[in-house]
Amino acid sequence: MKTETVAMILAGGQGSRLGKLTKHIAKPAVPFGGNYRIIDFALSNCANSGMNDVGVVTQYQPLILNNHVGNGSSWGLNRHNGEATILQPYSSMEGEKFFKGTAHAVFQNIDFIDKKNPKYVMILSGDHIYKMDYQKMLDYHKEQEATLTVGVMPVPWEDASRFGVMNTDKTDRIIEFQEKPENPKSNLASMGIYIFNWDRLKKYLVDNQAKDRQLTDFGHHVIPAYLRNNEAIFAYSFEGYWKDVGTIESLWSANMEFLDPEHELDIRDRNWRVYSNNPNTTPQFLTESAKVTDSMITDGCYISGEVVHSIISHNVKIGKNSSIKDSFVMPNAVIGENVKIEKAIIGEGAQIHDGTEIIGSDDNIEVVGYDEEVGGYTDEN
Amino acid sequence: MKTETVAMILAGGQGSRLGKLTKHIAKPAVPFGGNYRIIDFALSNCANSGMNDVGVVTQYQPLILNNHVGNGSSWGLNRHNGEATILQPYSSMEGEKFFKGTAHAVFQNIDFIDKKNPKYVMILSGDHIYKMDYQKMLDYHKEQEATLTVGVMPVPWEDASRFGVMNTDKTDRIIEFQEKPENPKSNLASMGIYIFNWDRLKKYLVDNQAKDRQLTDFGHHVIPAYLRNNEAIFAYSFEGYWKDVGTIESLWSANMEFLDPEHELDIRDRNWRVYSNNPNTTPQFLTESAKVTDSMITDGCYISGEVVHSIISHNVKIGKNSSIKDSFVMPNAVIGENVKIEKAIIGEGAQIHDGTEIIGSDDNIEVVGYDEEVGGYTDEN
Amino acid sequence: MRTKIAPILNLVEENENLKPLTNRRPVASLPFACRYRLVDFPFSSLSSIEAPSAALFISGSGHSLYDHIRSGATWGLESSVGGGVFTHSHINLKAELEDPQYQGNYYDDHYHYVSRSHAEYVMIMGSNMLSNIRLDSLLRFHEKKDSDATVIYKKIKRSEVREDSIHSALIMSEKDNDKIEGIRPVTDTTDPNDSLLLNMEMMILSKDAFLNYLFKAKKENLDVSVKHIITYCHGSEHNIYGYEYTGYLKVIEDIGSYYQANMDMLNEDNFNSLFYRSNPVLTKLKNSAPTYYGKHAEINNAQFANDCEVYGKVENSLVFRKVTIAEDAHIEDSIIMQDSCIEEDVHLKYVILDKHVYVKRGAKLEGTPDEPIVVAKDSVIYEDGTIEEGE
Amino acid sequence: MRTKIAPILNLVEENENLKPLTNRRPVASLPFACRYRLVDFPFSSLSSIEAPSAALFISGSGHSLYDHIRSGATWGLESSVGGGVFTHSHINLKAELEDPQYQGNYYDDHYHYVSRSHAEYVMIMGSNMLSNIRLDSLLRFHEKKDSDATVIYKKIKRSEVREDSIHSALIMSEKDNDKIEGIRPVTDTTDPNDSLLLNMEMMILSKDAFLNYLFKAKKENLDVSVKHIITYCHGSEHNIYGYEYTGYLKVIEDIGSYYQANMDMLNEDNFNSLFYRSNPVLTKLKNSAPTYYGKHAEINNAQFANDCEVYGKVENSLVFRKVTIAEDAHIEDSIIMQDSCIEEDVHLKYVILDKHVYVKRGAKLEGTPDEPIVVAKDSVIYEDGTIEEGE
Repeated sequence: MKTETVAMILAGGQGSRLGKLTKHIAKPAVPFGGNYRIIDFALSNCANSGMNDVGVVTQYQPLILNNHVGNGSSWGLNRHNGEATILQPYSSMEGEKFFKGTAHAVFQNIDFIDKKNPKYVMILSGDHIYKMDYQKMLDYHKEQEATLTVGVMPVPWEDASRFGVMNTDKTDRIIEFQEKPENPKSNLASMGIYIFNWDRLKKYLVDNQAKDRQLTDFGHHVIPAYLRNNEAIFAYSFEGYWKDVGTIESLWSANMEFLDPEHELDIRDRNWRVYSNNPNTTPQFLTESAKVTDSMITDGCYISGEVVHSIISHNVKIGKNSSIKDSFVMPNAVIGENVKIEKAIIGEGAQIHDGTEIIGSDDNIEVVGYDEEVGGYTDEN
Repeated sequence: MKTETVAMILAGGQGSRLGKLTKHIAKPAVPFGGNYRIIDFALSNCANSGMNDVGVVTQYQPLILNNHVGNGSSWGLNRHNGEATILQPYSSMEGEKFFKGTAHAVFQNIDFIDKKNPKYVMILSGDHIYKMDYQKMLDYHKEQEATLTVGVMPVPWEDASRFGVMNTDKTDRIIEFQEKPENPKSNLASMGIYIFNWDRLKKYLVDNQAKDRQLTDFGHHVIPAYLRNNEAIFAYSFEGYWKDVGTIESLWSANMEFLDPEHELDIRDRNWRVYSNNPNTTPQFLTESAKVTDSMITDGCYISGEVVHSIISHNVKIGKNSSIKDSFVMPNAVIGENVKIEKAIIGEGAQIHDGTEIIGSDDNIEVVGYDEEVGGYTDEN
Repeated sequence: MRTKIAPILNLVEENENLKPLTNRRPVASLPFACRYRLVDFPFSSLSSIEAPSAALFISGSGHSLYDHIRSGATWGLESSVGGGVFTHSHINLKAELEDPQYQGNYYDDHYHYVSRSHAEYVMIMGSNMLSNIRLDSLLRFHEKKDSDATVIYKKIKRSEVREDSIHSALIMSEKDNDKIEGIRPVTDTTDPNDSLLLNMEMMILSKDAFLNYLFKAKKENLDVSVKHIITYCHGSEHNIYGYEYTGYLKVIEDIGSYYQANMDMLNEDNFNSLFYRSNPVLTKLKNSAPTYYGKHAEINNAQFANDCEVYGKVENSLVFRKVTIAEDAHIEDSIIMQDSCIEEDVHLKYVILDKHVYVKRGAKLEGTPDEPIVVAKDSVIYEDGTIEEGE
Repeated sequence: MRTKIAPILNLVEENENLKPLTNRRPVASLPFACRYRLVDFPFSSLSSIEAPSAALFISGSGHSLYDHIRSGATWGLESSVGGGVFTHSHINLKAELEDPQYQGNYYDDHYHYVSRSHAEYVMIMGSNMLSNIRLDSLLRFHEKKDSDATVIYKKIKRSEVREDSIHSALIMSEKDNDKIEGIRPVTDTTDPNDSLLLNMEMMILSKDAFLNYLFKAKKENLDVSVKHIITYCHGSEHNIYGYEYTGYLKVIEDIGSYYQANMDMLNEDNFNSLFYRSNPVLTKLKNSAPTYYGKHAEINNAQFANDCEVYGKVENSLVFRKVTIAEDAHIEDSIIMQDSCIEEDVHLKYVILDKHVYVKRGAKLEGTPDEPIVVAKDSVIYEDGTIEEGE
């Protein structure tokens, strides 16, 4: 079967607002929800939507991300007709090819896309938490005979000035784009999800490159260029849970929302599963002294303390008389005895020694970095 | 089981002496022997030697190479305890990380190696044709209590000045290294294969980096530095077929040697198999008008012409009354009717139209590039 | 697009006339065309529509079939996503079976597979109708007709199947050419030149229609087969249509038809129809080296797999993997399966060698086009032509 | 380092006393410790020494086992490199079997597997001796002793196995403590406090010794079992040694020992011995979500797999994947397998629920530590405690 659509997941960004959580790993590889990494949502959406040809564009600290995505087999994206491919900077006869922006990353990978020879290219971001049927958006794109369809979602009017906003006419055609406008004319925020007709987009990217005017970014350069040329750009409205976990606070609150068994993301829905590349580990062991309520615990955990309203990722150890509340603990963290943690994110492989207290607040979530050690002899002050 | 050794296959080079054959693909990905790419030999050596943790360092036009290596499953290198990982340029908090040389590529991937925490690091080149048991070299390295062991092979004295040459004492300890010496003191040529004790090598790479003296290349910088510090460097002599296919002529002649059923590389040896990532294709079809002697033909071929002393890779079509002699035809090439090809290399996907003649000589092997069209209406002159 | 389909491969197939090739393997495992097994064809059709899972029903242990299919990864049937391959071996046809314990499993296995599959459709296929079906076209036809059940058929001459063939033909409605009105044994047609619409024993049906049938089948102890489902549909209110297949077809029902199907591949039209005009045919990949043809090899209209060494003369024949043919050996009109070794001065004509047969220097063996000699797996053929059968 | 070893998994194991859990699965497929099946343990041992292939001999269809093992990729048994998994189902023990046709296959299958494997050693293992063996240490011992055959044993109390246990004990030489002098049934020992050296029915032996035995076994119609090979080695000139295993062991020979083995895992020492002190235990990965514990959940010394929802009280119990336990339900000293659903106000104590059991609101069920109640797959338990058995 010929490839109709290539999905490009842009996963190269650092996500610097996540601070030490993205020092050594790219944002889409940040752990989420006990058993996942952020990119699992975009990859699972691709798999569930039948978009089997996926390019994952990576650049910043990609080791863990690449290892996680592998050949895509965890998401069923390693078929004879469709596969996941990691795309990273490379060199060529023309020189070194780093990716300077979202559109530039696509420009640098024209060869990859051309090899698949698709009719459409779908641009996705690797760092959003949501469930979406991309096939429906593609159907809409075809129906409207659009050359570009932008995924949008209505946001509260008071928040609209924080987003790229799309003003549409009555037919949902986009007639204006405002990046973080002071006085938004619309509350339809761009989700950073685009469907392009490939031949058209390629022409824009190549022609402008030839004129030395690089179209570096989709929002800043490509959409305005499309608007200038009166292309058929349509807005596709998405209703449902969608979250950009770009800051410590939003990462923490997205996890707390995820924890709710009534949450609309419904992680247990067998018809739209979120896949991940899980480790082979032991069952979760809750000992005699454990007390666990309103929490998610993952395989490989050994829990002797108290856990309230928290997500504990795989292979975490929690010692006796420790208490974890309103927190998200990433995989392989080791928490000693008599530790108290509240409103915090504990990084992968962190070690929290006996007797330590880590107390955050709603406005100031405490963060312990990956492999960081807190308390104990090594850091006694 | 703990990782004892990480093997780093350096596959980032362009191989510019291969001309148009490496314009769009890296040298290690160049097809070889009908069913293989050059890197298959190093990867199969790793698999057969039980070196399961392999980093494949790519940089130049890596799309086909990465796709070929995948997760290493074709070589059995995708186990719970051992895997193949593609390492490509990336960016980090410290900036963009391109690889400026063999040692620099290892320096840029220190994080990857440290994660595996091996005792030894083996450095291999992705562009040599040979079969070698790396385990034996490692045993030798341990026996000698070396900090560096260099794989060497005796070359005819008259050729020695074309290589990096190792002068050894009576215990096989290396006491001098000469890069392409006019008057070689030894005929032991470096094969570009090294075993290092990882902690020692890492110290050299990091310390020198700190002093702003980059150790960019193993031959030019690292070995001299080791010699200056009187490290225990030993030469491990390899006896057997070994070929650097760095030029058109050597690529051609290596293929012609490979064709010989008595060749010492013995591709049919079940105890040391050369694995590859083969396509799923049809049987080879030799029609009524086919005449095939002293040749290798691969699955998916459709042969109606004459083939003498040649290697025909998979999915090649050869029309009636065409004759192919002393040539290497890469995969997916389409050769029309009444074509005459002698002493040539035909690139992947090339189209040779009816009636074309491509005649090379021992000194001047003809080359048709990938996807190139020769003859016919499109190129009639 | 991933298709909401639950395929059932009914591989409990008649194999008496295919012995000795089926002594230790089901029909589905029969080697074909140098590199394949018959089951690759339905699996490849399923792969093209991205079926996420498949249930296999096999008589006997299915050992050879399991080793071929493994996780089904070749055809995109991954286990961690979508379900993978569910295998049920030692299935007996209901008619042959009285023990209700086994019958319970038979229907329950079908029920559980289909009900848990999140599928909208059930596809039933076998392996003995060698063909390459575009299931996406079938699916479109099925949906356009708003059909409850659609059966694939091909227009053939009566002479194309055995005189005593166990297969059946469709009778179409006169009002609506696409509608199936009945079914009858092909043996009802006696003139070898007559045409008939062969029931290819492949069908797609809605999940509901399938489950309804299953309920009835369990009560009345019927097989889950296309033939029975057609009859059921007529008895109930279900619409049932026929979908015409026009590509290459061979009914593998005896040694003669098996031999002919292989020989058909040496004809370019048949070869292209089966391998290049529809779905790519995928089979389990094995690591292999190119085949080497020696300085005095003479080849005329033959097909080979990789990994052979050919020094002799081969005409109108098919040669599987890892076969060695020595100088001055002469193979004509034959099928040589994997791992066989043919020494000097051997002459084979109209012969089928099963896997791993050793033919000693000077041996001669000649069958006829209608009755090729079949040599069982692991046999040795001596110079005087005597055959020591493999264990 | 890749080991030159050909493992044979002899999974034709006594299962009468494990019914109904073994009604439709072999002992090797028994679920264990929330996420595993017994066969994961020998497979994980083999994975750690990077065995490139394995041959499985299974009685019955092995359906559940095939679906678990698939291509063996979990344990590094890839098909394109090294050989992969070779499966032989419907194997009968020789003693039970008179039909020489099947016997032929039995020995030939062993022979072909070992002779074609390029291996230096043959390893024989089963699944009913739950343990986690470091095969690299065994291999070093075997080589250091220059042994022809080395059998793994553990020193146990007579009371640790059934009174009528079918297993055997080793007798060591007085001169050389490591040398095996003989073998006797454990039933020869009557005092429950006596020690004995249990034959763990796992051994490594040289390829030659194995093939020699096979030749004799075929002639004399003997099973390929550790017991018989020990006897054979004594009759011939082969050196045979014992290798002591000191980690966690449980002989799974009846419901009681199966129940106890699971409960043993709630003890940290046992849990760590089996899972963390030796090879990592690998099992087929399934996509899963974390387990959710509700606002009023009360957990006390229990283990769970992912994908559960727990709102009630769980004590001293093991809970497999996709189990729901409603509020005010109370589970004690029980094993709840995959896909079970437990409604409000249920009370279970000393109960084993096989897969997919539905326990209705208010039902109470209580066994004893020695005789836990076993509820078969797909059953429904009603409020009054009556059990409607699954089909």
